[in-house]
Amino acid sequence: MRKSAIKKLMGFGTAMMVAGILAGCSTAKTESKGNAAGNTIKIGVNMELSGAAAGYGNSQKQGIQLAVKEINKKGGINVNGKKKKITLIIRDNKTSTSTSASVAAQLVNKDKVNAIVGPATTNAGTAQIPNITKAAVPSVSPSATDPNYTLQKSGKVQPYVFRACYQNNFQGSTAAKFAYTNLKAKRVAILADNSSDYGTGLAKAFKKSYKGKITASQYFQEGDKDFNAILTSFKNKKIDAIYAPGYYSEIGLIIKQARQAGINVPIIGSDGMADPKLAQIAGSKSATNVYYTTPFSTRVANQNGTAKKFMTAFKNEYNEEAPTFSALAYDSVNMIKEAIENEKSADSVKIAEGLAKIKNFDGVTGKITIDSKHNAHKPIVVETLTDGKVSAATEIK
Amino acid sequence: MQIFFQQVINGLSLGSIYALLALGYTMVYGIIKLINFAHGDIYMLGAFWGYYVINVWHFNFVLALLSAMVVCGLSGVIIEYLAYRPLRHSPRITALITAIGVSFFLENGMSYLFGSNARDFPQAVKQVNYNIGGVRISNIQLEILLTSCILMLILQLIIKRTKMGRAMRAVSVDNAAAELVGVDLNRTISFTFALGSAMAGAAGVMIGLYYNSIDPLMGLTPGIKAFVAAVVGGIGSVPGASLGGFLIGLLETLVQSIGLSAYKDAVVYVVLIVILLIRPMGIFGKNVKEKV
Amino acid sequence: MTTILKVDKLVKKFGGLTAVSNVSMQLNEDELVALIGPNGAGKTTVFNLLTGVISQSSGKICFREREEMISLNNKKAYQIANMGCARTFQNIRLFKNMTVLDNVLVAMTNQYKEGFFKSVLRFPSFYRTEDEILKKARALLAIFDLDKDMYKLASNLPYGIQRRLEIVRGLAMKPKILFLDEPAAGMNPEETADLTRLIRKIQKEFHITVLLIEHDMSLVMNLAERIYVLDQGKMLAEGTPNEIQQDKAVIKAYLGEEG
Amino acid sequence: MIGLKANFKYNICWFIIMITGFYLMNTLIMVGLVDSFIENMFVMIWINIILATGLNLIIGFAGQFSLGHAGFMAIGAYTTAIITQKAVSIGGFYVSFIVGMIIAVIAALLVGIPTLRLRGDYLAIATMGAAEIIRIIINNMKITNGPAGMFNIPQFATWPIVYVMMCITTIVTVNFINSRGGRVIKSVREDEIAAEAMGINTTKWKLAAFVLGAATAAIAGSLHASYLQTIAPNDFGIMESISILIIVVLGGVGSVTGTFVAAVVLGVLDTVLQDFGTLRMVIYAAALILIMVFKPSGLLGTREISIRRLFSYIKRRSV
Repeated sequence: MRKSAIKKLMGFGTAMMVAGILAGCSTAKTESKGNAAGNTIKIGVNMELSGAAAGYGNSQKQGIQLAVKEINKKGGINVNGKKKKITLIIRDNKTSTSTSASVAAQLVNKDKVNAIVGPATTNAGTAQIPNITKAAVPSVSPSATDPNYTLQKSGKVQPYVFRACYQNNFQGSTAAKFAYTNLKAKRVAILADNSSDYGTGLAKAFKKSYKGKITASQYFQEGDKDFNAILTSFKNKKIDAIYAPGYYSEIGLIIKQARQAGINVPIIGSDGMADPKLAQIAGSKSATNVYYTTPFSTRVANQNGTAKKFMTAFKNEYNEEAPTFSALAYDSVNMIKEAIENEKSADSVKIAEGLAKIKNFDGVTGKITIDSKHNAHKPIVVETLTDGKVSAATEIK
Repeated sequence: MQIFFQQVINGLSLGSIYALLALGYTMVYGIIKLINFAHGDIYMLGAFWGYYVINVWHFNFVLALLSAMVVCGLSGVIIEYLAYRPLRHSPRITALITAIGVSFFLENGMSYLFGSNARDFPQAVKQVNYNIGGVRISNIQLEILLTSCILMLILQLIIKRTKMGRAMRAVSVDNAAAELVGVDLNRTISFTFALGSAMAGAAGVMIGLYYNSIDPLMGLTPGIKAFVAAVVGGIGSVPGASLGGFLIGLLETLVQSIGLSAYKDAVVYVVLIVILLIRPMGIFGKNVKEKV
Repeated sequence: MTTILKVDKLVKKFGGLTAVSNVSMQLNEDELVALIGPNGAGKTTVFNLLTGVISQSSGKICFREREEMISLNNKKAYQIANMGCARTFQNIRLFKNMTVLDNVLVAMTNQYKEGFFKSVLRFPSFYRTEDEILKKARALLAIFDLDKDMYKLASNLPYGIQRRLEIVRGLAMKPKILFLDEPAAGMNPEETADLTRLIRKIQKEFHITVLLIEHDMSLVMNLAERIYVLDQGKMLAEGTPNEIQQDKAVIKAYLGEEG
Repeated sequence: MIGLKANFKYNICWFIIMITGFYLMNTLIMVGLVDSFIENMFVMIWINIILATGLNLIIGFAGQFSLGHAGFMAIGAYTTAIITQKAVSIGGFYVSFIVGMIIAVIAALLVGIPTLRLRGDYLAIATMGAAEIIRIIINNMKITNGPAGMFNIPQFATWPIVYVMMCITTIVTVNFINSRGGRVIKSVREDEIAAEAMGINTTKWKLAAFVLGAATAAIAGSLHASYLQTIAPNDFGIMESISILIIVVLGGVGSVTGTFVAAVVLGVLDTVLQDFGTLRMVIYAAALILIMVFKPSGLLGTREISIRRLFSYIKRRSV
């Protein structure tokens, strides 16, 4: 009796394995592809509303909500002659990959959304890809910047993954060009955010295409507040400029502490800095001789009708200047709208097709064209800060 | 050489902040053997209080500092009363989880109420830089260094010279025996929390002023660092916490200045482990052998 | 009579304090020896030195193993235990949240082997070893009338039984020497009488050497074949119970200078 | 009658429960009651169970307070990600499993040999530091793709594989606890000095528990990477170690079934709270505090849900 029980025990594992294989065969789904649209168009938001990236996620949420409010005010999106309103379903992914995958699964399966906006970070973004691809629901990330984000392992494009922002290589090399040509900086020190792909990716791209000498590359972590040690170590390196890719909360402090330490060389950054809070944190006096690459310029905005309207609407709604993250998120929603109107259908598969075909779309962040790799192409400008205010915007070709 | 002294100044001013936070950890741990995970978040509360009163009620710096200490002290007492006191006789790991819960609650509650964006702290004191032989030091750095030293001194005096301090020391050695000889356990523990949290509140306002940026998650990283500092110094020991704080501050500065900033935290943890291996109870910790 | 444990000029200093100075002892096979002395004389320190819980400042401890005297200097507590030294503790150190049976099985750990994969995958031989060792443990418990409480948690036993279990746990190690640290502490006269019978039984049936620290003089005088007297870390006297009872130095140490 | 033979009846009951669970899940998926969202929730719960059971072995049974579980999980996850991207096959996946475990065991030995001498909170902080060191190294390596993490990892860990692995690791852990080794590590937890006096090399046994826990964490990491197809260094920070610790303590330190209950409760709670937007973490934190204040020794304490007790309960009721 005992032996047989043991045999059962030993055989248990194999039995389970066999069962697993059987299950794999029998669970094939026979659903039709994608989520068809109902009376309203459902847009899901998979966003970093808590956790490390919550600050950026919440800015994006504001942009999304503003866009949807405006669209619904006008009666909704015109789907083949019929106006349909947007229902927004906002879910928090805690800045965590596993939660992002779960949120995406809920959005596409339970909420049956037609398209997703988000997430803000590359990590959370890649985590949702398997689930949305299975369900054939497209997503537009306002700010996932890793060059490979939209690509499969084979290098083919992910059919349902789009972004509204630049990828790192483009922005990094533009900054390198600007530093070398426009600022005539021959020696540059790099100080990059090491806690996400954003800072390191940009630093890598910058290093690759910069023609001058890189005298030092140092890293900081998200949430760091003291950069005096690194900046002091830059002091005797005879640098002409500092390239500091990262987000405004840390770069603001870097600018402030650099100026206090008597480092007055140009500081060049990326669109994560393009936020009015940068100058507030750095102090307007320190925020001089500061440059950053950005698609969205508050200065250029005055000439661009779409951007100007957005700026005013945002200020009316939230009582503050619009940050770049909100603008990108606002554009993401409108890109989905454009895709629906062009395809005359709000079915998720059709939206994906429409998104891939977007050309010269007039967004807040410039004229957007989606290329074959689902990257957003749009003009890039370098904004100059003087005394905390944008004093010039140079377009880089 | 100038650079070297500059880095020492940088390290000391960073270290004084860790030291100030580590004091709170060490006091609470000394008395009820609880790693008060929410300590870093009380520091965040202090910073937000300072932000509020300076912006809205136009308090000056000293008043903001003192009021933040009072408010944080009070919140420390309330947290202890609600979340830790019911668990005083439970396994210590339970109280640790509650402390983590309190930390989550404060972080996310503040994010919910005030948004999770970083915001600039009002400059209640104008920054002036002094240049001494090529080494730059600002009045705010001096102020932080001075204030932390004064607070540490006061703390040491309270613990060594007052009746309440004696009660605290008694409780930390043996709370049952202390109660037998007439020490009011609840009052002593509340007082310890008030004192430790007040330190954190002071640190919050000073850091807000120094770095000019506060956000609901600002307590997380320095909280863990300060805890490491307290352990390095010998958790439970006040001079140990101060020493540990300065040590970690100087160490981080050293690592960054030689270009290893990507491994800054890793080096701190390596040093932590090495120190613990040499002195398992930290630098100033008493090695209490179990009696057989 | 063969010597099984030999202690030579043992010294232990804690900082500036000399807790044990120049203590020499000798234990023979199958002997029941007591170590007595006033409070703070350093008895438990001697025990801790002998069992390797702490290490000596100087001096030598030798233990007889396979007809050879082996030095215990620099040996860890568990190694000394494995050579055949079992002990109990003054303030009972049972594995409180484990059953009586498990307490004994832990002591028998080195008497059987279960490979990791054998136990994790429950090979048939696992059950054979488990059955065997369980049988042994039960038999031992039965001798001391503990088998009925086998599945109780140790912490749920009455005080006297806990003392008994701690002794049985020591015996389960199949030791050559059993060190008993104040086994009668906290017991009433009746329990002490039980204990006296128990210790005698152990020594008779298991053929082991017993070294015993005790304050209860009636127990010591009843049981011990030989007595060592320790005072202020020094060996004061050695002899049979009769000799000790009449030793002037001992009486002085116990009753104070005026006595 | 010695207890072991009687245990067979109950063991077989547990197996039946496991197999029933499997077929229940399978059926629910086939009839469409469990979609990929619910499936995702279950799989994450199962992975958490593997992690928490391993940690419970270290904390609850060996009594060593480790806060570095996420570090070993990271090792498993990255090994699987790197190997399966090079060798895209189920074989490669299983190889990566073994390799991950071996690396995690080596890392656990390197961490454990020096630090397991420390006690209590000092050990916790040292292991936390060690896990952070592992994470920072991964964050700065080329092969791990730095902070961007790795994505497009081929999915081999489907739900049946995760389920089976959860069952296997649980069986292994429980069998270990109920054998010579388990008794020894429990004695070390109860009283280290007494255990030494019983001839037990406590350092060795503490290390054994630590290494076994680390190996299961590596398995969970492999499954995590392969199921989610995305990993980043930030997934394996201090907060991850803490969330595993929360499961262990909430379920009851030293109770394997408690770990199961807590993992399910927290997993479901976390998923339900997705509907609460920004408030989710506030509610989660409040729930955590309340549960701990009202159930200080965890949901089950050190007790286990036991079929034996259930049987005797039914017997008593029917008599």
